[in-house]
Amino acid sequence: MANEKKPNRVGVFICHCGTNIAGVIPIDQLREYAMTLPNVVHADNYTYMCSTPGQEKIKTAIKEHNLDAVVVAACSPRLHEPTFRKASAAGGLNPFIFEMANIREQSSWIHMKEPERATEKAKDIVRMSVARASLLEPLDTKYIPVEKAIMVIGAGVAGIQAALEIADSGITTYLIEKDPSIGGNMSRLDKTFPTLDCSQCILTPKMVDVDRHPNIKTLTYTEVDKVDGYIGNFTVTVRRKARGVKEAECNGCGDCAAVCPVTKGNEFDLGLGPRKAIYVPFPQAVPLKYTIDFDSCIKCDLCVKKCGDKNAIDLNMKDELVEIKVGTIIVATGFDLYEIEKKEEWGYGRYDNVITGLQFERLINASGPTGGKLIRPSDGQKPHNVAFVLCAGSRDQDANPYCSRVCCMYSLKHAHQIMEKMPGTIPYLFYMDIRAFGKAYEEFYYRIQDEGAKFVRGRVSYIEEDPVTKNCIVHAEDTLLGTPVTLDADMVVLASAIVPKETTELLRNKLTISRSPDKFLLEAHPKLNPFSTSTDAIFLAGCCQGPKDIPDTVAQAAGAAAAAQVPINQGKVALEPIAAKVNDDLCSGCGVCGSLCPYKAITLSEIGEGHRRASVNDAMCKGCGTCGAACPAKAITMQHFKNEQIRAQIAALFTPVGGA
Amino acid sequence: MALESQVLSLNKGLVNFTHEVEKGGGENISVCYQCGTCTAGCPMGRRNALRTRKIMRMTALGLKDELLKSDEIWYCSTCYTCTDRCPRHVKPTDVIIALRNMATKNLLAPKNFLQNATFIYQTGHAVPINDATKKLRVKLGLPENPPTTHAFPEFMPGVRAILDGTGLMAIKAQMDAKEVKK
Amino acid sequence: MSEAKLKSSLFLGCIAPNRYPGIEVSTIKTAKNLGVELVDLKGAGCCPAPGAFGSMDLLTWEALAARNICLSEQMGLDCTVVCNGCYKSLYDVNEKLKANPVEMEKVNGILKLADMQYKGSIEVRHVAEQLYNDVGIKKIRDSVVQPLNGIKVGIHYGCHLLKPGRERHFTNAEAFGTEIPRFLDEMVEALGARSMDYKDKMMCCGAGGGVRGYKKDFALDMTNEKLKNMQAVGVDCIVDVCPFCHLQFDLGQMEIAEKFGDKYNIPVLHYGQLLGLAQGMSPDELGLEAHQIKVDSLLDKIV
Amino acid sequence: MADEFEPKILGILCNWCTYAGSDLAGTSRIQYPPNVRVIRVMCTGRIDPAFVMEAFSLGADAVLISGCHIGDCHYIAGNYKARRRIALTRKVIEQFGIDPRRLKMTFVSASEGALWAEVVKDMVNTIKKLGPTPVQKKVDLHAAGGHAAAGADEDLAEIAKASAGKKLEAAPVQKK
Repeated sequence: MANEKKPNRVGVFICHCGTNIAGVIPIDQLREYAMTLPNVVHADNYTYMCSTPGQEKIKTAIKEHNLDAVVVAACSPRLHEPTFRKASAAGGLNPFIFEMANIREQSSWIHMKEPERATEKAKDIVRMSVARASLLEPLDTKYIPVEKAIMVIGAGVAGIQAALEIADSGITTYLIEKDPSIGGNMSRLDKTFPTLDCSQCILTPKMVDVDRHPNIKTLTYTEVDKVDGYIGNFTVTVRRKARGVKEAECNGCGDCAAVCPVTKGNEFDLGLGPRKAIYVPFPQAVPLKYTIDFDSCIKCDLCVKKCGDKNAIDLNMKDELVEIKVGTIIVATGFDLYEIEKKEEWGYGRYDNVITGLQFERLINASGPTGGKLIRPSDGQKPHNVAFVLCAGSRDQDANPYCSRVCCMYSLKHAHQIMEKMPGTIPYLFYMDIRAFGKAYEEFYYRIQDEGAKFVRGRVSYIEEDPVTKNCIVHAEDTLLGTPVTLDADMVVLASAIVPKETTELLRNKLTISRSPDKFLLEAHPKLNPFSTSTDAIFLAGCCQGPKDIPDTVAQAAGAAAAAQVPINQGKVALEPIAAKVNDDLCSGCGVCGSLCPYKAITLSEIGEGHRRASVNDAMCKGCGTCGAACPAKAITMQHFKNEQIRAQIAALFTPVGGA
Repeated sequence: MALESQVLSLNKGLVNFTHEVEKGGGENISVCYQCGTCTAGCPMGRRNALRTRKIMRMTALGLKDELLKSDEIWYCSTCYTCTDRCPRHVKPTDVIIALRNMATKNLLAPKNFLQNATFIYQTGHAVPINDATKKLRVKLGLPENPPTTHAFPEFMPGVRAILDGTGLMAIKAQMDAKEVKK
Repeated sequence: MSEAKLKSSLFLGCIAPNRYPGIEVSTIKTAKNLGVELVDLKGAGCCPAPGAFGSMDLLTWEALAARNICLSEQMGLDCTVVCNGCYKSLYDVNEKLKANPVEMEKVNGILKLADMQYKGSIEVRHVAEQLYNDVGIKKIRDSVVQPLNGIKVGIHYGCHLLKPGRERHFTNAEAFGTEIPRFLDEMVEALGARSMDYKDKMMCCGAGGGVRGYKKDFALDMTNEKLKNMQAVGVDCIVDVCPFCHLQFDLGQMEIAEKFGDKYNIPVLHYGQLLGLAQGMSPDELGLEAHQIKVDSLLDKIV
Repeated sequence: MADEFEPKILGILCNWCTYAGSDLAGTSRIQYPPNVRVIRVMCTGRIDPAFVMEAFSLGADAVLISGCHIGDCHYIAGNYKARRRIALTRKVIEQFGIDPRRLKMTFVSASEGALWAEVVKDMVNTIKKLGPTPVQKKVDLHAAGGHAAAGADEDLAEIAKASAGKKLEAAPVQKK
């Protein structure tokens, strides 16, 4: 291991990145500087180092100049390190004797107005990289087998789509859903914009397909408890919540619910309709199995008696933990609506006739609590005009600064549904901008205007309730007229913002994936990798990553499904060879390292009476280095991030050699 | 004679003016997206020409002359409803106050505002005591003069030094002179 | 008499001592009954009025407000105000200078002319907020000897105590919201009165910002709208926590009758005066008979 | 022209959060002072206080460590450990006459490019006020730092005492 020859023939390749780097930093000057650095025997530059001719330059130079290490000064290693490692390998070097000097994100792009200081900094960065490259060691990539199964967390339309794509290609899929039925928010919707096809009609067949698919194991009323492992080898512990009903025995007849004496607001109908303590959330539920809400069940036994010989009900059922091994995971946990009651000026929760867009969906939905009749919650009467408040909690520094992307379109759709079902009832849309950006969306906007909906360009400042009529007096400015206006509305629909599901944060911590400032889960790259995360083998689909309409959700789900299958189909995954290594001669067996390791990858073994040694399991170690930094005897080496490699960078920064 | 052009030339806008107003306490004007929440919630604008959103718009465009000379900026009762509800955290009330400060420096403030300064300069109070209240105070068991600058006039030189020190009384004097000329 | 445990200086402002001394005397007496000792702040002046004065020159506004705060700093006491306008001046300037050393330096440069220095060592409190947060509803309720018999009260919160909300940092913040606050409702109901909900309850009285001085019609038209809304739900009196709103409602009713011909005759009480009645003080003792709108009808309902 | 003091600051950033965030600052073209040179490690947990001591001994005006927000560590809890180590290392450098404000740990996520720029601006301003490092020549500081790190995870109180000038009892160090 030690005493191998250190690289002393380093080649430096400087990328112009078009004008991204060359426009700020004089490339020739940088190249000449690189040539003065210790161990550098060759320096070259090219417009786009990542292009084929650029990579070719590296390959050729390795041979021509007998290089034993390569430094590319270009963009971030997070972008192109894999590209150039391959190029080095193609030239015959070990791909790990390669170092990237990030002079774009870390210099030219952030100091565009100070080219001289940007150049100085670029020289420092190159010098530090060369110093490090001169101490890099060849490493072997290890491969580990992959568990041939995928878990999809969340069974809304995103999860359903992803599960079907994966299962169809023959891979075992575990579909985990915390609610009693799959279907998610989409199953609550009535029509979908802009085509107006019925949401249930297009979703239900997919739900049934999931139920029948031989490769899909659907676990409803189930939550993720714990996640262990890493790419290819995750062990997920799920909690099968006590349903009170044995799924195998229940035939969904509903006799139990008929005799249940407890009535509650049905969460699925957002409290607008009732359910029993033993219930299915909606008639098309999949699986069509009843669930007992133990928080409200009074254990009167009536349902048990009614169920009789079928013996499907168990009032003493307990939660059950199940371990599932999978190779990759897709997160598709969806969205909640922003708690719009926090915007007190609009009176949601205080005024009977102020509802949210999702509640509107339930009221206008033929399978909803009113059978599709839009009525005022205060008196059951038909509204003669309805105000829609767009951007309710979106584009708002006090609530959510982002645009929720679907509210304009679904509010247009709501307006259409009102005019279609209830001739004479007028929808008024209070908007700031109508964002109709999708295919056939702007045309839909045209159609709704043409149908007679009224549009007022102004945000609603406040709503008052008439204490007698329970009408809502909406106050806004018609900014196009420049006049304050009021509307005496029978009903108000708040297009409440989309926020990540409340439970996402807990799950995120279990999966160690990141979130963006808007609290949605963070994708690996906003443009080129919108369905991966920074953690290998964990993927994102749907609104957990950001507000989306149904087509975008389905597209992302299919993308995530394809990406999640890649390691499964390869059958093995490469491990970055950056694991910790213990030097047996130095290890005193104190055990500090073992107590720090988050992956339990370090074990202590007895090597004679009173003497212990630490050893590292390569497959379990992820190379974080927490142990290495703590080892009092410096017995732990972090491969590719060795002490001397890092200290060489520090020394090169503060005590420059070369650069004459 | 040719008719007067009805076109507003945006070149008239003074970019620096917008920054000045922002520095004067009216932060974030440039992020205003003109939603009208301010105008719609304004209790004063329901009965007169005060249009808060329009003032924000004119400030963002730098229309200094029109703003400082407008009567409307003096209609605001500073209830802060607009500031409180603004989804962009613009502070329309503070923008209006900044505009009023600038108008004052340009000797465009209504007279009654400066009158307050005179009262404070003379007595320490914008609403000084009168004989009826003195009598009432005694009846209520309070001292005839409250324990303010009324009972302790030795504090008045300090009050005057402040009013002189910031230059406000000089503005008042200039305005009085302007008034006499008229 | 309970022993005074809480002690702060009492900043009077202008309208309370110079027009409605009943507010001054009732605040001092009722607070004392609740264990809050309010000490004279000698030599204080106008806060100065945030809208009327801040509109001319913010630096002068800050410097004069800081002068008042300094007086309290010199006594080593937090400062209590009885007026929303005074609260905005003293609280806002206090918070702004504490957070902004550059501005503090600027203001101290001016204060030097008066041989004073602002340090940022005290807090500014509104008496209503202080009673709610420090004394508590229970003690307020316990101090009642003459329950108010369910009289219907139209509460006027006023603006500058609560708004701008993003710059206020109250204990029990949920009771001090800007859209549906409830601390004053709770405090009024603790006395045995009924707080009536009415249209546009949080609307401004109209007097602020120098508008009462510059465009009295506008100011009174707003007051008129509020009075109309309160009358619609049959209030027996209006309760405020700000002498300027108080004046606008009390004197304003006479002016409205004259200008617009609308007559209401709704008595107007500062919370201190309402509390005084509930604590068994006589109307004379609370300066109520000096109000423009006579309170006899209200008193009949209580006794 | 009087040369304004331009501090030279070493930044050690974790790969998953702050390095990614600093890349985002670049992609977003957010302009900030060029005083920080960055070393990328997989996790702030990797950062041996000896690295910090080495940087100071070689004349760094400041060292800026930045990782994931607490609770967001890609390796579950490396940033917790780094936070404790850095807190102790600040005490150690103070013993050597280095103002502890010259060593700072911040938490910047992959999506907080703008925050990273602010962190750098703040740090540069602080160090400009403090002036150049008082360290004149290379001194052997890193041994002390190494000890502190080892103990940090075992017994904070012990180390706090030790860094307050008492004799340090750490795990035995075997010389290479």
